[in-house]
Amino acid sequence: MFSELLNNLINNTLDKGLDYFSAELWLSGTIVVMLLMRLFSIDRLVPTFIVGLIGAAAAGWCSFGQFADLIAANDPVSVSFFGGMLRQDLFSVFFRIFLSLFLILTIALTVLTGIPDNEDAPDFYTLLFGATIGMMLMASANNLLMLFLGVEMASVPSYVMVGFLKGRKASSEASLKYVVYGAGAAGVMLYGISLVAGILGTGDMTLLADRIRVVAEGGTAGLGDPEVRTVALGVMLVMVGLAFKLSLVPFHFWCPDAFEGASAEVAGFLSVASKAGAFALLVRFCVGLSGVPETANLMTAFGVGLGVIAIITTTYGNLAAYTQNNLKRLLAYSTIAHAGYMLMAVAAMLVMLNSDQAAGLGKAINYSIGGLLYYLAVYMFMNLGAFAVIALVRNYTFNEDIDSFKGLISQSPALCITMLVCVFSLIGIPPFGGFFAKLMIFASVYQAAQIHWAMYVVLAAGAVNTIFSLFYYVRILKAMFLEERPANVKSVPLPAMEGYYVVVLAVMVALLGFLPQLVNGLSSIANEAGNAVLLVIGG
Amino acid sequence: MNPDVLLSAIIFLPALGALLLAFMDSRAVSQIRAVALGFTVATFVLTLLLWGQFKYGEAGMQMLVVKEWIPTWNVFYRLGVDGISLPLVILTSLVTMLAAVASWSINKQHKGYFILFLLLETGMLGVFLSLDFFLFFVFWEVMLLPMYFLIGVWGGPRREYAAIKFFLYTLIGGVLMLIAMLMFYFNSGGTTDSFNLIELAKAAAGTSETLTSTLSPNLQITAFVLLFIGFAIKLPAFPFHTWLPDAHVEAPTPISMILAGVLLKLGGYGIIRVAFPLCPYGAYYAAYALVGIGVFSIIYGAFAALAQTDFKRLVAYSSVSHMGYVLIGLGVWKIGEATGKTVNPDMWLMGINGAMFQMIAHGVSSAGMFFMVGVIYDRVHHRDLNQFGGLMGRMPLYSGLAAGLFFAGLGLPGLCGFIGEIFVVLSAWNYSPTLAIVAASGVILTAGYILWAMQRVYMGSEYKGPHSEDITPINGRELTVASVLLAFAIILGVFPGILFDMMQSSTGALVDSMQLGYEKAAATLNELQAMR
Amino acid sequence: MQPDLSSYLFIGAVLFVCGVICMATKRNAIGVLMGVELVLNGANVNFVAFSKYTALGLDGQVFSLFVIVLAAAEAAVALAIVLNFYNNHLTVDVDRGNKLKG
Amino acid sequence: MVGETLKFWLMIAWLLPLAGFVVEIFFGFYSKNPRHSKAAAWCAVGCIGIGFLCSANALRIWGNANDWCVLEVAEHSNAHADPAHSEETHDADKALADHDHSDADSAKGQTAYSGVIYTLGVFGSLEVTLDYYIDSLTLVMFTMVTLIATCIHLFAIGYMSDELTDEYVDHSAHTADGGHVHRPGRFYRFFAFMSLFCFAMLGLVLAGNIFQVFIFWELVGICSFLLIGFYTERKTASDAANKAFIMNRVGDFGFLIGLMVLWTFFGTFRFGDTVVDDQVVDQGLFSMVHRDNTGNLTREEFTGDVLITDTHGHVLTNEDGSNRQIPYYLMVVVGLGIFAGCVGKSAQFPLQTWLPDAMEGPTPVSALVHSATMVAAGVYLAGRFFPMFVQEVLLTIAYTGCITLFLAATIAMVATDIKKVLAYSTISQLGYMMLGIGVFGWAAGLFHLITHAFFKSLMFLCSGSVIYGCHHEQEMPKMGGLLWKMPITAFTMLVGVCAISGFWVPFGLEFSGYHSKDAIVASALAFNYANPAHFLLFLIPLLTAGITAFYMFRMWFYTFVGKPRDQHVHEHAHESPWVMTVPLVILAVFAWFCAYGGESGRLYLMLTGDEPAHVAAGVTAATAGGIVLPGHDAIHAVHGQAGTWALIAALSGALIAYVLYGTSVVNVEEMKRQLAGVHGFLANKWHFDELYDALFMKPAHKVAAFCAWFDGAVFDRILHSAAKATVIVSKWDRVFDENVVDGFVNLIASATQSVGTSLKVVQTGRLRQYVMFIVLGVVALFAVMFTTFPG
Repeated sequence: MFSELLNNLINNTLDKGLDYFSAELWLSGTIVVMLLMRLFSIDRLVPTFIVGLIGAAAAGWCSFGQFADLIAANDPVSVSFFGGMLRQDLFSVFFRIFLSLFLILTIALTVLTGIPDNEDAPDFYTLLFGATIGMMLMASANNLLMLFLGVEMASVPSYVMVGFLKGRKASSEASLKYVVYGAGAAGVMLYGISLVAGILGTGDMTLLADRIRVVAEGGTAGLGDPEVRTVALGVMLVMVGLAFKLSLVPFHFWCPDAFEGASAEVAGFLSVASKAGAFALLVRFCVGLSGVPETANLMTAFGVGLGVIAIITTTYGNLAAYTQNNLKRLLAYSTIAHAGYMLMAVAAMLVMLNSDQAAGLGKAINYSIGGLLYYLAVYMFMNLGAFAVIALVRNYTFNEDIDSFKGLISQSPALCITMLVCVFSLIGIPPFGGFFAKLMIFASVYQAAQIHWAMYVVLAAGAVNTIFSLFYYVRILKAMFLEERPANVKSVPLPAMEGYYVVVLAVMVALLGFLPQLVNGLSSIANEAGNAVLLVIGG
Repeated sequence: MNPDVLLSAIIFLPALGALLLAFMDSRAVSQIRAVALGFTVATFVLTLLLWGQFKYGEAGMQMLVVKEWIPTWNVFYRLGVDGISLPLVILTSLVTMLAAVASWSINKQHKGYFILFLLLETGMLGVFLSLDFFLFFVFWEVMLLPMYFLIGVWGGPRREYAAIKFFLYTLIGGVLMLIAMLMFYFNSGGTTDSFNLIELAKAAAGTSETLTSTLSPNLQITAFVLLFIGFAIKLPAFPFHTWLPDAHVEAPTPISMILAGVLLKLGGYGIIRVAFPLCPYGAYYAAYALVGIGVFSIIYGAFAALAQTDFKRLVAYSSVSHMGYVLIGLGVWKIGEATGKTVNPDMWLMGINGAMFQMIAHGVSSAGMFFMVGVIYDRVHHRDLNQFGGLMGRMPLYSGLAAGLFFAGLGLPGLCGFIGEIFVVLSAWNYSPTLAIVAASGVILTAGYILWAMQRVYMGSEYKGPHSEDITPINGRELTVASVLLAFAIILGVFPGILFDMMQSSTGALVDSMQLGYEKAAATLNELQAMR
Repeated sequence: MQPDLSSYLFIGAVLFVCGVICMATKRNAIGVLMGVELVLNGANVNFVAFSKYTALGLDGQVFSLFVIVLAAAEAAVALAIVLNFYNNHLTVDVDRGNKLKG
Repeated sequence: MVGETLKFWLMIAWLLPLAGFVVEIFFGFYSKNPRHSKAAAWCAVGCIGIGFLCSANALRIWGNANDWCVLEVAEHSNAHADPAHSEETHDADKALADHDHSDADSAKGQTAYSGVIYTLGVFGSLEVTLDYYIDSLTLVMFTMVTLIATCIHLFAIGYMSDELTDEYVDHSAHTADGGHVHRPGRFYRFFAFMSLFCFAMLGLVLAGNIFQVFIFWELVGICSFLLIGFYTERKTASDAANKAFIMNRVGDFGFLIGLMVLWTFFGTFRFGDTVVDDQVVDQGLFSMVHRDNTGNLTREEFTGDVLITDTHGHVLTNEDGSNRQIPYYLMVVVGLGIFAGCVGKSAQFPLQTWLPDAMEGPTPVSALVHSATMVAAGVYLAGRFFPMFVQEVLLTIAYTGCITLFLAATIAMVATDIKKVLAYSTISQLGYMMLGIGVFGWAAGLFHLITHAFFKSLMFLCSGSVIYGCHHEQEMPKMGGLLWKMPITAFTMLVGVCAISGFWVPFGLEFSGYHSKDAIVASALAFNYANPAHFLLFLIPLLTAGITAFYMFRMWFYTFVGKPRDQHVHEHAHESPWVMTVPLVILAVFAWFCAYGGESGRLYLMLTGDEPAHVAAGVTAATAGGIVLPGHDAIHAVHGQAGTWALIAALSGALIAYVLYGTSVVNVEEMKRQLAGVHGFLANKWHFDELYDALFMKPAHKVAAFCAWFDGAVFDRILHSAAKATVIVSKWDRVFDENVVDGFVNLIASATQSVGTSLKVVQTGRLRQYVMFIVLGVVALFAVMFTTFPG
């Protein structure tokens, strides 16, 4: 039996598994290299970030190769490898590319802002890469075990990175809160996993829905049945764990504190990357639970529930952000709000996926996931841009309060224009990417509303929140453009490189709004990926 | 000139200018002004070319430009011009050009100002020329950005409040419009969902080959209300108007000119180009509300204007009052209960034409009035009506021109204000005698507040306010702007045919398609009745 | 009498609840971490029990092995962080960390 | 063909003043020394003078084209006007009324020409155009307006000459420091405005449709605004200007309603049919309502709605085949609406108060705008639109006119400002015209319009000359004894006074007023016989004829005879220069002789030539107890009688004035000396005086005073309170705006903020509470799940 397992492992590992896993392998290799450099203090000679960039680029290149293959073979495939632990399809590849690209951008930012210093660089990048690998695992997880491993692997390094500013009270406090909260959430999630896997007798996410049907013994799965009830509880506990990663209300408390305590670079990284991974995981999990008539009611209910959570989250985030003065904290709340927007897409997907006319809605469902992915892609640029501006300004003013941004336009227009573009995109005003992303989400919610009225409420909430968000975003613009630069604030002379960096981000945000090839290509790829993740339902 | 080049050129030439300005030395003020002015003039010339190529008597869209933009979402870069948009395009380029001349009075951060100024023009022209709902919306929101900063940075003391208020109102409108947009998109009922305004309009009327609108009459009403609020905010109609006085009062003079001259027209244009053709039944359903709101806005705005002591605020409220006529003209659509046909379609046609004319006329006259307020404000730096007087003696030429423009606003025959108002009012009795009478009573109030204001500012024995020594005669630049506007006011007032010939075929087509659309919706309703 | 699945699950549940309560009530950071351990082990008990009584089979035990390993790793990191906290605050009382709020 | 020619000449006459305006305003502003050159004035005079020649020529052409057939026909009917032959004429008239227009035209030749000048807008079948409508009335008005305008322009050159300076000192306008306002003169501007007014006024007369009338209606309004407010530095002037324009707008509001109804139901604004080689191409309003042989509108028998017909009297139908018709009450609304406009423009009761204030303008303006032409436009329109008026409307017109003429006349009796007297008399005379039209004396009303234009403008110019001579002194009590100081002025004015009083002179040399006022009174009397209930419509005008004569002569005596009451004024008084006296003489001639021949004279016949078809026959009551409108013969029948009454009234009025103001003082001195010792005779005298005083003077003064108070107090108060109310309302309006509507928006913002702050509280930053929230969250979700999820 063991040997059989071994053979099985070796077979599909050797012929394709390693290939699929190459990106993660590259990152792991880089980690090893960096540790060795530290060991033999080569990092005195060669700056660590160069190695990091090379590794990240290599990972990106590999995943791009996989991407090219998948596109070339123009019938979408979805295969599991490593004994069904991971799944290889356009969806996971999309996230690999996304994450490696984001990794590169983050490294570049850290290089520009000089955090960490050369001493800590190897450790920092090691943690960064580790977290990234964890997120990639989350994106391609096919088994509840990998789900847990992925989450943990992404979280544990993040705990440390948040506390990386040694000797800072706030930093250490933030990391403590983060770790305790995270550990607690992980525990809860694990308990949920144990219930689900135990009752259904499998860890394979693609089988969950089917097993629920079996458990329900023919009848539609309702909570009357104790086992189904337990499964539902388990599923919910798992979602609590994910909700923690996504910082959905009421599991968001760590987010503002952690972001405020952490350095802006780390905050930017966490706000985008870990969310991306968590969303990937959520989608896979939900898809796994869907697609069987017996579970339809239950899952629709879950979808509506997610919608409600989304409403609460968005509203909470937008309202709470209004009174913040620390920009990192403000953006933390905005992150919460945006998680809410993106969750709307997932809710819409769940509702449509489990409606009786799901077959006819195939395209719409793809688009809902596609919208989510597009949103993430744009969000990567605009949020990183915002955090980058904060980090750069902080480097000169040693201050992250909104006051230190007053009248900045008079000193460094590049930063202000970038912030302007990012903020308008975050609000969702054309012609910037944020608008298009938001439009796609609203569109899918609207279509879901054709099936369940509650989604109309979600749509309305989204619209209203767009207006709420205006207030605090405009506070930033007002400070930067309309107010005078106070005398006591230090000036911000902007070196060229940093200027180019942020402007590139801004340009990307803008282009994602109206450059036909880009918008069109990305959205269609996103839709393809959305299609791919749904393949498991058929098979 | 090749049409698709021409239209795109008209839209993006100002943006090009903005780009050019971005690379200029911000200290070279005079060059910056010159370049900006040059680009606005060039744009104006292009719009005149457009007029030259425009074929009269063609109801449909002309010089269509169709380029794929986002195939995944079936979004197209779709431009075109017809009798409804052409006059507004010309008005836009004209007013912007004059506003650029008026922008000499801007005294800080010229570079940024003119960049935003040109971007704004691009946005406005884009809205008027785009035929794809998505594109329309994009341009619509694009105007928001520059306007926010133009008011917020170069405005008066309470500029930040005014700017955020403008931003907020417009964004609310935009969001509502967005939802409506999605409703149309997913109910376009073609092989692929579509944002194509023309096809959607045809679908609503049931004459489209590609689309069969699946929007139920009730949903039509919802969509119309969403759109209408969105546009009424821009128009502005009571009770969505309060951003206007603040924005006007705080904005610098040229921006006030553009606000009153062009931005308000976007609301009317949106209603006539989007809201009406896309949901005819909703339009008919809400017609009485439209006319009612219009009438109320007229009276309300006039009263409010009477109470003002701030010269600019007074003019701002006069805009509220004048744009009320637009709503009336558009709304006077009466369907015979028995026949299900439009009663006196020609009357409604007249109303629509009147409304369109009123938009153009108001664009000219109110821009002129704001400019005149700005001229005196630049000299004495206050706008308190009770502290003027005697300007007729101090600045005779200025006062003369101002009198002309204010009479145009007052609706004096022979000047542009008259035709629009009178035609709208004449067409109103057919719809509702009561509302028509109330609307007509507006003529008294209008005369009241305008004459009273003129008496307090221009007449009287002497100037009562501060900075009396700074009152210098109007200079050449100001004279040019004012006299051009006055000239247009007179030409439009004496030969309104110029505009009506442009519009009538398009508006006529609109009336017919609306009738068809109503019949289609009515038929669906009957089926529903039958099923119950 | 013969213990059956439900009794194991009961134990697991008890451990879980204890752990959660411990996390939520302890002021001492170490205590909180122990609460975490309790929760994880509650889950472990479930896994093992399920592996014996249901179709989950061997997977359950594999699950629990991984969990133990991860728990160790997490504990290490957590303790390091607590140490860091101690360096800055000279206490491990989690309530003292209340600078970040609002 | 003839139509084209007439159009050509009249268009020239119409457009020249406009050209003049442009030239004057621009060259006036940009020329080297606008302050000193009279070029603008001569330009204006030239334009309007040529205009006069053109219109006179047009008149000649029109006459020749119809080889004065109108007059022949009219002569004929006039010859048979005596009761003996009345039946057949009556039949003839009936027949005329029965025939549709084209026949009528062929019978008496086409005398009315109309057509399109250019199109404003076309909406499907609806079409808004600028038209021309030329008939005898148009031509007469054109000639009259241009002639009088020419004279007044000429006069103004002299009158306004003190504006020819760089430093004009305005003694009536004061600065804050109490000094007088010094300003450059505005000679050219005055003439520019005058030219503009002429353009607008002529346009109004030429107008071929009611909408066009409205356009120029507003334009003359704005010109009058500019001219009244010519001395902008004077608060009183700008107030008066605003008052004039806004009160006119009140009338125009009614006008507008009338227009809306017309437009909605008839779909056209044209007056007459446009005939191209005997084919009706565009049907006008007048032929859209058909009158049966009783002179009443043909109506749908059940609903009583008025049927809308084509030129030949056949009922028009809608698309669905139903008859086109307009509810009768809406015909009344139309009439009253249009008439409301006339009330405003012609300063009729209750909108008359603006006209006296309008005297703030320079005297030539009062002469041209506020006596001869613009204020008469209301009457002109009432006459022009006559075919559309139904009985109820006519009755309203009659009574409005009646009230107005009495009211104004009584006030005029006590006014002391020479221009105010004339202003009130103008209102009163306009009342006469309205009355005339209201009692179906269509021609009579318009007849009086023409004659009045001449003698009233004459008198205004005379008063202007007096004021000029007395250095802008307007108070009559300060004048007196100016007769030989300024003889030309005095005697020309006497002509005017006699004319307005309507004196009879043998050998056909009657003053023009005699004919026109008789015509009105005759119509009133005939109307009175036809409808005994409305006897006041005859008595009051008759009485007022006397009052008119009284106050007019009072003014003349006051001004020109008797002892000079103010030596200073008297010494400096002097006759005016020739530019001012020549016009006086010209106008005096016309004021005397323009109505030469009376009812058989050219002028009257010209007017009657194109009178509405149903006027001649009169209208019998549509319903039992309805209004009966007398026809020509009925009026002729009572003409002599009415004339006698009117003359008696006028003479007695003049006599009283003479006794009291002309000679009374002298008389008393005389008597006192003679009858020093003769008590009884003196006592008798004394008793007589007392009696006389008690019987006539006191009541008259009382009534006058009462009316003055009523007019001043009530109407002005109503207006002022209305204005106040408006301001108050608008204040509230503003409050509402800033609190409620704004408040809502600000509420959102503040709400966001407050919620945000309260949310801060949740984020306490205490770790254990965070972890607690995980637990609570799980439990809460679990609870929610079990309560809501499907079972």
